[in-house]
Order: sequence, then structure tokens, then C-alpha cells
Amino acid sequence: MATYIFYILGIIAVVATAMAITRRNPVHSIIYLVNSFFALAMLFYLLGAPLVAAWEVIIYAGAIMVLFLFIIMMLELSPGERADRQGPGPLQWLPVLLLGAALIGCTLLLLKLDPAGSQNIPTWYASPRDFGYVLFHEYALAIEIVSFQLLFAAVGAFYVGRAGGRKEAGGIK
Amino acid sequence: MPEWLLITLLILAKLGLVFFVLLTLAAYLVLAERKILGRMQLRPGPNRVGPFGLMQPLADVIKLLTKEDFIPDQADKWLFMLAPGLAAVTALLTFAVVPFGPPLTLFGHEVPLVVCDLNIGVLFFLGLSSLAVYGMTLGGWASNSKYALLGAIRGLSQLISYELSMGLALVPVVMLARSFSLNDIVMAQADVPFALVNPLAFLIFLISIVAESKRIPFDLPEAENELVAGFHTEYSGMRFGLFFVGEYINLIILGSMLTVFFLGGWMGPFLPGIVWFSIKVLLVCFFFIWVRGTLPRLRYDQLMHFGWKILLPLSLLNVILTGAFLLWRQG
Amino acid sequence: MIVPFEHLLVLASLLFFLGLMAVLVRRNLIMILIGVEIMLNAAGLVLVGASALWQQVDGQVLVIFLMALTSAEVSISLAMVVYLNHRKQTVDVRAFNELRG
Amino acid sequence: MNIWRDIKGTIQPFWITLRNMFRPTVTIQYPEQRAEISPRYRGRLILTRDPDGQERCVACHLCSAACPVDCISMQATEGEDGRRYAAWFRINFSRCIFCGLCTEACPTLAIQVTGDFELANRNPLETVWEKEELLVDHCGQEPDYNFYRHAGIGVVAGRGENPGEDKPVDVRDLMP
Repeated sequence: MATYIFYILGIIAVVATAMAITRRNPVHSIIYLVNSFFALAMLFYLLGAPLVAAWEVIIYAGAIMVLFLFIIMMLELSPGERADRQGPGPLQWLPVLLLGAALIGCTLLLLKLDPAGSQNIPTWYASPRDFGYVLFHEYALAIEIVSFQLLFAAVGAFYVGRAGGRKEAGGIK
Repeated sequence: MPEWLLITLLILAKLGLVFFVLLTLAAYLVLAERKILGRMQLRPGPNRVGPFGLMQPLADVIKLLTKEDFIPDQADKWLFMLAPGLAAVTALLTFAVVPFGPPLTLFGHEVPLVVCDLNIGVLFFLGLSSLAVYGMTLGGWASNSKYALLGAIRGLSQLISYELSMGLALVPVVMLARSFSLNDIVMAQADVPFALVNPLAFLIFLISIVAESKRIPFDLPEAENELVAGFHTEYSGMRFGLFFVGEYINLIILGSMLTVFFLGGWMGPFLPGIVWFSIKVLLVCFFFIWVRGTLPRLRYDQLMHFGWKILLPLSLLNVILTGAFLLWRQG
Repeated sequence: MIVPFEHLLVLASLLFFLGLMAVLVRRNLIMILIGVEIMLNAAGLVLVGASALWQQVDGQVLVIFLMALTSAEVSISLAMVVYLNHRKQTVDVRAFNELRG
Repeated sequence: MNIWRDIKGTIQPFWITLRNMFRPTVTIQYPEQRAEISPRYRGRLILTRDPDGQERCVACHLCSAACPVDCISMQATEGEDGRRYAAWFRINFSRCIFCGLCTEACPTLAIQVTGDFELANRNPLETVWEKEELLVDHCGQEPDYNFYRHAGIGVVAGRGENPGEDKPVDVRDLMP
């Protein structure tokens, strides 16, 4: 059962991502991407990581993609007038597709060499309690570093937004 | 009857019950809101359709169903059609984790009165409430109208700002209950509801859910006298109806979340659990309507100032204080 | 048992290369950032899979750090996009081909 | 303290709205209950008649000139006996603002206001009232007034025969 769900979710994720990167309209690609993130979140749940699945939805689908949507809307790329109207043609796609195919081929060859690859993933479940224990005991220093980095990011975003906003009256808040 | 069939049937029955009750309650909440607002303004409210206007929701639904479904010319058609459904579905889904009563014993089985008791119920609620932004935003963007776009941008930034303090107000609750499951959180409030244990978190959560429900005094996304009707300006017929129903279902959901997290859920003396739960949720809904009848709308900069400079630091401080208190109590 | 670890790695690499292709081929700044997000997610999938394979929580912890870093990165880079859009009124990368801004 | 004032100002209105909830409503259930309108209410316009049953309106256009929204229009004509009257008279009640300026302007007290306010209609064209609908069979608020008895024109009675009116002066009489 879990095996089938894995493959279905994997196909959904890949197809949705492929649709997302080929759409001309950024808003459409964001919708497809949110779809793909949902599939990924369910994959995480399947692999025994309920907390990561929840955060995938809350942070990626609920915050980061919303931020993208916000920026697109603020830059006034309405349905009538699109940012890159023509989009990349087949001529631009061809070399990238070839490159991607080559890279995937290399990956497959490498996987063949690795003996760990053929191991099966067991059914496993990390309860939020275990997760929290490891996070706050073994990685306490890393949490401090990451929180500092979030602070720097907040200050940086504030500075960049303020500098951009000074030109126009009011600007972005 | 095999075990799995019974369990499936019970889950389906609970789903159907929740769905039916939620939709009916949402319809009658609209009527209740109009009635109560009317009484607060010294007028009787709708009283024409049926006795005391009790058939008004039915009349509204018939009106909405028979109206023309209008799609603007330059609109992004698919997203325009998708958005209202998204708004209603995200609101409905959240109720899956709400425990609305103590476990019942049916056919020798213990049936928990919750559609699905997830062990990460709090995160499920937060995730879905962060997805609720999409219905509104996409609806506003896809309409290709300036008022709808402005309403959508306003709503988007308002919702993601107040979601932070809402989530942070829930952290003390999780710390006190030592679980993400809503059932355990209700169980932890058997003696004292968390509203009395941690009144600051209660207050922050209350203000944040008023902002999350996009209602007065935080109804900037649909401020009628500035933005026509905000993000649903271009909607008509049942698509508008879905937005409308979604909003009221969202109200019930947020009310039941407040009940579960801070008012002790279905805990209460004498009466059965479901009755206590309904009384508490309806009281919270009345409070929402009361707020709407009382307070004026905030200005947009006041809203952002309040969210980021007052509510967010307060909720962070509250997390620290609760943690210190718990550590001190442990000794 | 769910699936062989290989299959998960193949899925993750497919997602990663799709993200890479988006970064390489798209000329819209926002789409390039989206490609980066896809690649980060693919990395997260590998981490969670490895965490399940060896039944250790550390992989999941790394994914949480990944998400925190990503949100920081996105907030900065989107602020930059807004800033660049203010300068040149476009988000096409071809407009930003000189060092002097 | 400013913040205490703010908190008080936020909490206090809740008590006021809650108190208002239990006060009796002031709504009048209109089709069943009727509002008691003031005797000086300015409602729908009518065209009244003389005490002797003739039309008062002399089609002088003063009401139409006084009307701020230009909702009155008419066509003047004259009868065999020298009596002026309106060939047609039209008031567009969908434009009328019920200000009553026309009644103040009317020299013959022909156009008058009534207490009627139920003018709602499904067809907008039916809110345009013609002379036949406007004209009533009574004198309205001034039952004794007859313009032609004061105007000095020999329409109702011969010249100089109205009460309080001198005989017409024969100018040739004064010839030296």
C-alpha cells in the first residue's frame, strides 16, 4: 500500500514541478508548485516525518509561496500583462533538457555503484517528542546560529526594502 | 460486521454529521449575525421570510444559486473559478481535527468524537489556516480588477502577519499540554481552562483570530467604503456564495479552536460534552458578532503596527514567560 | 518496507534537475528563485529519506534548518527583486547584465 | 495615562452595544404599520381646483422655473374665455426631491403638496405623472382662494364685479 502511494505521490510531484517550471505566468507556476509541495509533504509523512510534513505545508506552501505571490502581485504582473510574454522557446529548452538528461544518467550510474542504494526504506515513525528531544539537545548550538541568521535576514530585508522604498513616496513597508 | 467496515462507516457518519452541521450552522450564523447586529442598532433584523425570518438562509441560497455566474472578460478564468472553492474547502477541512465531545461508546466500540485525532493537530490547523490565504489572494488576483487586487494584497499581508502571533500564542498552550493533539489539549484542561492559566496568550489568540477571520475591526481586505467589496468584488452568484459560506465556516472553526485551546473544549460540569462544546462555540461566535457591532475599522498602518510591533513581541515574551514558569514549577 | 532507497534518490534527483533547468532556462527573476526552491526541496526529500533509512531523527532536524535558511534566503532575495524592479521596471535577468546597478 | 484611556475606550463600547440589544426597536413594520406623518409633510404633488371647480393652474411656468431638479414641464394654452390653462402638465416623480419650492412659487396656489409618499413603482416610466393623474377634484389646503377673482381679468365674473374690486376706469371719461 505505502509503496503505491509513494509512486503516485512521486509522479504527482514530478509532473507538477515540470508544469511549474514551464508555465509562462508566474502565478500559475506557483499554483503547480504548491501542488508539488503538497505531494512532497505527504511523502514526508509517509517516510515517518509528520512534523517535517506539517512544516513543509506551513512554511513552504503557507509562507514562502505566499511571499512569492505577494511580490508578483505587488510588481503588478496582472493576468493581462505578463512579465516574460514570450517565455523561453524550444531553442532555449533543448540544451537544458540535454544537460538534465545527462545529469540524470550520471546520477543513475552513480546509484548503481552505491551498495546502500538498494536497501529498503523501513516503515518508521518519528514522534514529535523524539524529534524535539534531538533538536533541542544535540543541535542546540545550531538552533542559536540559525536564529541569529533569521535575525540578520530580517534586518537585511528591512534595509533592502527601505532603500528601495526611499525613491518613491511611502515605499514598501 | 468486520472491524474495518465498522470503523469506515463510523468515520463516514462523523464526516457527514460534521459537514451537515457546519453548513447549517454557517447559514444560520449569517441570520444570527444580522439579527444581533440589528438588535444592537435598535432594529429587528430580517423577519420577513418565515417565522422570525428563520427561512432567510434558504431564501439567500436560492437567490445565490439562481443568479448569473459572471466571469470578467480579462480575468484568469481557471483561477477565478478555482479560488472560491479553495476558500470554502480549506475552511471546512480544518474541522477534521477538532474534538467536539468526549469519546462515545457505540456497538461496544469506543468512538472518539473527532473526525481524525492527528498527533500534530495544532500544526494541521496552522497549516490549513495559512492555506486559507490562497483562496482570497487568487480570487483577487484572477479578477484582474484594481479593487480586487488591492483587497487581495491587503488581505495577504494581514493574514501572514497575524498568523505569526496566532501560532506563537499557541506555543504556550502546547507547552502546558505537552502535546500537539487537540484531544490531549482538551484533556489537559480538565481542572482549569488555559484562558485562566495563561490569559495573555488567550488575549493574543483572540485578537489574532479576529484578524484571521477578516472581520471588523480588521476587515481591511473587503473594506466596503474604500475597496467596493475587496477581493470578491467581481464575484457573483454561487461563487460569491462559496466565499461567503467559507467566511462563516471559518468563523465557526476559529471559534471552536478558541474553545479547544483556551476554554476547555467539551469539559464542563453536569451537561454532556457536546452541549458544553456547542455552548462555548456559540458564545465565541456571539462575541465575534458583538465585536463587529461595536468597534470601528482600523486604518491599514494601524493594523500592521499593531500586529508587528505590539502583538508579535508580546507573544514572544509570553512564550519565554511560560517556559520560565514551567521550569520553575518543575523545580 | 516502503521502497528501495534508490527510487527515492531517483525521484529527488529528478526534482533537483527540474529545479536546475528552471534556474538555467527561465529569464524571470522570480522563476529563477522558484527553481532554487525546488532544488532545496529535493535536498530535503533526500534528507528525510535517509533519516527513515537509518531510523535517525537527524535528517529531519537538518530539513528544519534547511527550511529556516530558505525562509531567510527568500525574504532577502525577494526584497532584492523588489529593489531591482524599482530600478529597471523589469524582472528580466537580461536587464541586469552589468556590474554597475 | 494614554494607554488606559485607549483600553477604556475599547472596552466601554461593548457595554453600550450590549445594553442597546435589550432596548425596544424603533422600526415601523411598514406595510402593516403606518408611520404617522406630520401634517406639514411634503409628499406627492397635486394640481388643485378652484372653489367653483375650474382648474387653478394658469401654466405660468413659475413652478418649473423654481424646480431645482427640473422635473416639471408643461405646455400653456388659452381657452375661448381668455382663461389660461396647461395643455399638458407633467411631473417626473423619479426626479422630484419633494422640496416644495414649486408650491411656494405658484401664484395661483394650484400646485400643492400632499402627505402621500408611496410612489414606488416597478416601471420607471410610470413614475412620470400626467395632468389627468395630477389633477384632483378639490381645493387642497386653500379652499376659499380663487385666483381669477383677484386677478382683475374678466374670466369668472365681469371686470370690476369681483369682491373688493373697483370698477374699471374708463380712460376716455377723464378727457377734459
